[in-house]
Amino acid sequence: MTFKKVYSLGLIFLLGILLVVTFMNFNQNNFNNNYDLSEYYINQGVQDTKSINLVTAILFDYRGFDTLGEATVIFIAALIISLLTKRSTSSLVYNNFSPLVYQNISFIVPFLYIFGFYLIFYGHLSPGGGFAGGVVIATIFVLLTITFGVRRTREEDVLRAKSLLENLGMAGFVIIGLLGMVSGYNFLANGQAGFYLGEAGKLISAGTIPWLNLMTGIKVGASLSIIFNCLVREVE
Amino acid sequence: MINPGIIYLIASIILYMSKEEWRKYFALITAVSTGIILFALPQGQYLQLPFLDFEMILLEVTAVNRFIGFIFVFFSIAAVIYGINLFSRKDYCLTYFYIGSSLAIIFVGDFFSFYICWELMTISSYFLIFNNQKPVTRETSYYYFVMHLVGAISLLWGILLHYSAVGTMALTTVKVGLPFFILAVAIKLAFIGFHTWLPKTYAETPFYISVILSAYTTKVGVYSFYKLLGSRQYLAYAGIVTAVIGVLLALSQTKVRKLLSYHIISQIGYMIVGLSVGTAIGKKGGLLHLANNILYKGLLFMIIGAVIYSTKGEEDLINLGSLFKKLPYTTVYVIIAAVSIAGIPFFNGHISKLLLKKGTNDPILVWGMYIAAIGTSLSFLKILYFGFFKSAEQEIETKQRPTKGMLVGMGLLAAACLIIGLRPQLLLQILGGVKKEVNYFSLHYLWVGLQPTLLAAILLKLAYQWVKPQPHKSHPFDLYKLLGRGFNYFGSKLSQWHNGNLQRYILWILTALVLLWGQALI
Amino acid sequence: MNEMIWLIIGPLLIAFSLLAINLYLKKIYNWIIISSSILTFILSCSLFRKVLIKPLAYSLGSWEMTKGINLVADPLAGILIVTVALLNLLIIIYSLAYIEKNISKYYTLLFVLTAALNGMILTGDLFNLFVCVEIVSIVSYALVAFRRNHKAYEASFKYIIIGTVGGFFVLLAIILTYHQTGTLNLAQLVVRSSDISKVVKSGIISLFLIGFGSKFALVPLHTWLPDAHPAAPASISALLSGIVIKGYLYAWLRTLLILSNPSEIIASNLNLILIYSGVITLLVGHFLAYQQQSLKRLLAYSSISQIGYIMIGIGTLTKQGMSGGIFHIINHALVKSALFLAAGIFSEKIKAKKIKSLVGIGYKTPLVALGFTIAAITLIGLPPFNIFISKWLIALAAIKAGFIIPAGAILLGSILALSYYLKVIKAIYTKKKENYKIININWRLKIPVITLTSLCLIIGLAPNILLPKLGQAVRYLLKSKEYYQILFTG
Amino acid sequence: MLAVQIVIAILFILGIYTILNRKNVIKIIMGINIMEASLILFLIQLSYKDGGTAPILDKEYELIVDPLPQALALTAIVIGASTTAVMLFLAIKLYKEYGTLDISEIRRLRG
Repeated sequence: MTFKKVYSLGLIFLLGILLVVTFMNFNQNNFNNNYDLSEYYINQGVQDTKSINLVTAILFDYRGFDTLGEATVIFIAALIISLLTKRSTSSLVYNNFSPLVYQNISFIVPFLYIFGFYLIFYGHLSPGGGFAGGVVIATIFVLLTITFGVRRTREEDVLRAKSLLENLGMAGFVIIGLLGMVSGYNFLANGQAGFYLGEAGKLISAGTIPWLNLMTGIKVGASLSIIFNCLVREVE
Repeated sequence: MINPGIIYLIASIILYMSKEEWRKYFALITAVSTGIILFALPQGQYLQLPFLDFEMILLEVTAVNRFIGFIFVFFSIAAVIYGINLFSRKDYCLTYFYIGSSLAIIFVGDFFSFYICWELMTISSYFLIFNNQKPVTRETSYYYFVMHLVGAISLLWGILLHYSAVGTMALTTVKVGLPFFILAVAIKLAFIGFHTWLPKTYAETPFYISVILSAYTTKVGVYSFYKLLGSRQYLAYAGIVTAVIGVLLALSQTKVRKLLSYHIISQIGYMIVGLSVGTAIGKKGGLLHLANNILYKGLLFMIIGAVIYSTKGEEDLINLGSLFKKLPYTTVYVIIAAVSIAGIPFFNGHISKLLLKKGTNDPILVWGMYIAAIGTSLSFLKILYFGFFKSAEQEIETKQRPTKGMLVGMGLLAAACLIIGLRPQLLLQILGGVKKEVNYFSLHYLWVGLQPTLLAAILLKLAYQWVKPQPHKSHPFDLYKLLGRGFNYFGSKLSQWHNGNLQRYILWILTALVLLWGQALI
Repeated sequence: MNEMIWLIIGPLLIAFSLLAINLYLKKIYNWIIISSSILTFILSCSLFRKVLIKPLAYSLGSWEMTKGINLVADPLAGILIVTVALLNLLIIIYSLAYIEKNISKYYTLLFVLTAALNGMILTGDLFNLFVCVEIVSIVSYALVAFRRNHKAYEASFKYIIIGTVGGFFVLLAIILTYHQTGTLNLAQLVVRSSDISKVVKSGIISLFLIGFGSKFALVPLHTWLPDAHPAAPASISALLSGIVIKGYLYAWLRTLLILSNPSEIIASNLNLILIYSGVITLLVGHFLAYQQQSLKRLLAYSSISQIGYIMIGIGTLTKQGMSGGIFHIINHALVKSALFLAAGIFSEKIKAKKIKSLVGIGYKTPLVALGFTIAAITLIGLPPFNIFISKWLIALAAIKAGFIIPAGAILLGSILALSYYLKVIKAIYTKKKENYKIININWRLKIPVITLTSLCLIIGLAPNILLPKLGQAVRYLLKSKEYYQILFTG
Repeated sequence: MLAVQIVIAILFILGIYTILNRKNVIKIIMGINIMEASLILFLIQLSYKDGGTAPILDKEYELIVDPLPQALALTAIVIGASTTAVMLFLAIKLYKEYGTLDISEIRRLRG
């Protein structure tokens, strides 16, 4: 045990005590009367947005701007990784699996697509949404890359296409947001701007939310697969 | 209605942009016309400018600052004529900037602009001193700037204290934060103990630059002493210490410009005595001494400059000798200057020293000045004898004659020394005149004026071996360098802690968090 | 036309379409970049003019004020937005000649950075603030690693670890705040912050200070900065030093003064902590800067010390001190950017990174070297430049608030700053050989440096252009009730 | 509730402990993820109500958990995941440049 270790352990212990003291001091009294915001969301959320998944309603409508921000974070992460990857090397060209693997993967891919897009389009009705769906879509590319490898000649093109798709998703998000401004309301306006909200619980409802979900899904899928591609390149 | 300093500041920019052939004429015209404008300025406060939450007074004319401003402008004319063919574009620009800021500082009427001009002076003089060809000036100018900034910061601190206590910015004698003002002024006018920057810098710059530097920086210090500190008896003792120690240090030098630099310090001591004894005559004596000192000290710097110019860089008394044959005009000037500074009657030093003596009653101060006067005479006898009249062991070669500009410039100053020595009232009128009670040329005073020089001559004869210029160690103990080293050591220790280990850094963050949170809880 | 939202989504849109523009509209690429940044600048100016009359609020999604996310612009935000836009414009002009590889990605990052900074400054929602802070952070990590050498990776890695840990502290504080108040809206928090129990509040405030502090480099949380800023390209170092750390500082300041009012801060002695941490920061920054051999590292440490001045100004919690601190933020943004941009010219065009190798640069690129010298003199705090005015204001406010030692430290800092900037100036104007050839430097590189230094002089000579507006800006900081009213009564 | 909160605190300090005391870069990144997990757990705990259902209102429910922290948790997860990806990538790069993953040896920048 060096001094540094003892010291750091002591500090951590103190920090833990501080945290617990803080937790124990939570003000239980105003716990309930204060939470009018969440009450409002629970009571009025479905009426306001016609999205029965309240998390999606908050994520894409009430706090859509946050979502734009977090999508930007992924976008930047993908950008950094593709920026820092070396251009010249290419890898994972070919893997030897048993035919069973190839067959199974080929079989499973369409279902994955369906699952991914289901998650995206039913984001406002059930658990899921653009992020989850996007991740599922990204896994398709991951699977395909692992099993079938990347063709050296096409690699650059594929990456560029994915980047374009990613940019498109991001720009699409902003443009859907702008629609609210076009119709005379504020950025990211949905129900207020008079978009067709439909009936709660139906697939085509909730105004722009599904579209935002779609854009996010495209973007997340593209970003994550870019990240994967670049990491794979780098590891070899 | 404009602050004369601002004319110079604007001129410096124009000088930088103007064509080679027009530059010197423009410089001269600016100087002369500023002198004329200065005469026309009526007394009072003008040019008030609201700034932040106070008023800046950019022009305040009183008898005293007009007097000093007049001397400054006159000297600048002489200095420009002196170096008219030597100045480069950069020199012209910086010189005018420097003179302009020191002129402006004389005429401003509030602390804020006072401080700004003070800093402008420091910055421009730094670049004047900084000489790209001479490696040693890199160190000395660094030293100069840091030291002067310490003074300036001290001044700023004083101003801040003064302003927050008093609530006005008007430039007056200060009451709050006095020690800081004293420190600031002490560094500017090279009190003994804070003087280390002066000999270093003045002896290393090109000679035509040191002519200019010798006149302004310390004199601005004296002016601010007069303006800010007022008359305090204990400062007079500090002044006499400066005068005596300065002259003793000067005596041990062999390089002429170093010797002259120490003499500046010593002469400043006189002025401080005059300004702080508190009598009207003393104050006038101090101010007149300031003017005289600019004239003859500038003249001396010009003379040694001419010597350096004609011998291509020789200024060590050990090597110099029998220059009177080779540089006859210069010899005439050096005699005038030496006689003036020694206080021989009919030259200007006599007048101001006499006024100073008249103004002081304290025996310590009087005796101190007497000793300093002997030292002064001795050291100038030394320059005269060893530099110009004694034949050198190795014949010194003069490679080029001093230019006409140099001779004219020196002539102007020498003439001024003579005129003031003979008709002091001409200059004293600007200050409001001195009552006729002092008869400068009575026999008693003539005798008093001659005494120190005679004693010095005797001393020179008696202690010839001791006075003779001889090689000596020139690395005096310097406290400030030690301070700098300590500062550096501390920094390097601090730097070692940043050893690049990420976990250590995170530990610091965590420590800060726990400490902060813990103290907030408790 | 609402400037606020366009200031955020405009740069974002440009960033997202740059790849396509690069592929299909290569010819007008530069024009699009320049014109969009000019447009951003114009927008920000117009926003600033509007908020001076009356602060503005904007509800995203047209929700009621408490239900969704809002953007709020008060004069303080307006000033910072203009600074961001100005620096962004100048840096883009500079980058056109400076960046040679990965151009498209570079500009994407730059525009996202601008958008996120604007978002961080304008947002009126606590969690959205966190999101914007994280975007700015992640873009900064990317830009630090932009050079793709070992230094860049190491610096970026350290930055990312420390930044993420700091980010988690901020997130923890935000969660605690939400737990206690049930709202994330900054204006509502003004009212509800009194609901937070004392113990939790002290935790929240410490976590915010440490979390944001490790992003704006308060000593001893500063350790990533001297690695990160020099590793980035010069244009980015200028942005990081000039505006990014100030953005974090602004975010912290806003949250602090919304969660607790000045009298509370004084009662809990937090102001003492702020002021003395400022003193320590400035001294440590100066001392370490003196030790540096590399120019950009020196500048980075100098940035740390400037944070100290700002903290002292803020810690006084008086109107004068605060406006001095904010004035210093703006001044330092201009000056430090000029210095970094000039250093970038030195290091790229003349291959001089160490201070020693700067010898003679004053004769090779006279104009840039002059700009550097003026900026250095400005940063030391010598008159008649702008930093002097802000230091004066801060010191005066500190004295009036009774903090004599910190005020003294501000002035002492000037001497310390001189000691190392003079080393650089000395090297720049030293002549080793007789003849130096003047090196031709692209005008795009020169213009930003010259503009910024001349702005320093202009602001220094006429600070009264800005100062009354700063006084107005501080009003909304010190009286958080008025911030509340922006949203709720318009 | 307090039990969960203590778990949160333990996870949080466990993460910090890992960052402080493990030399391996990958483990440090794992420590950061542990910290993040504790925060997300905190968010979820915040929204929890006894007997509440998930905020998906396909039927009429009596008690529904607070949906806002869940949305925040999603955002936090995404941000955390992106940051982790960047960190891991930098770790790969560092390994290539320095030939080691020992954090105490990755310190060429100092002073």
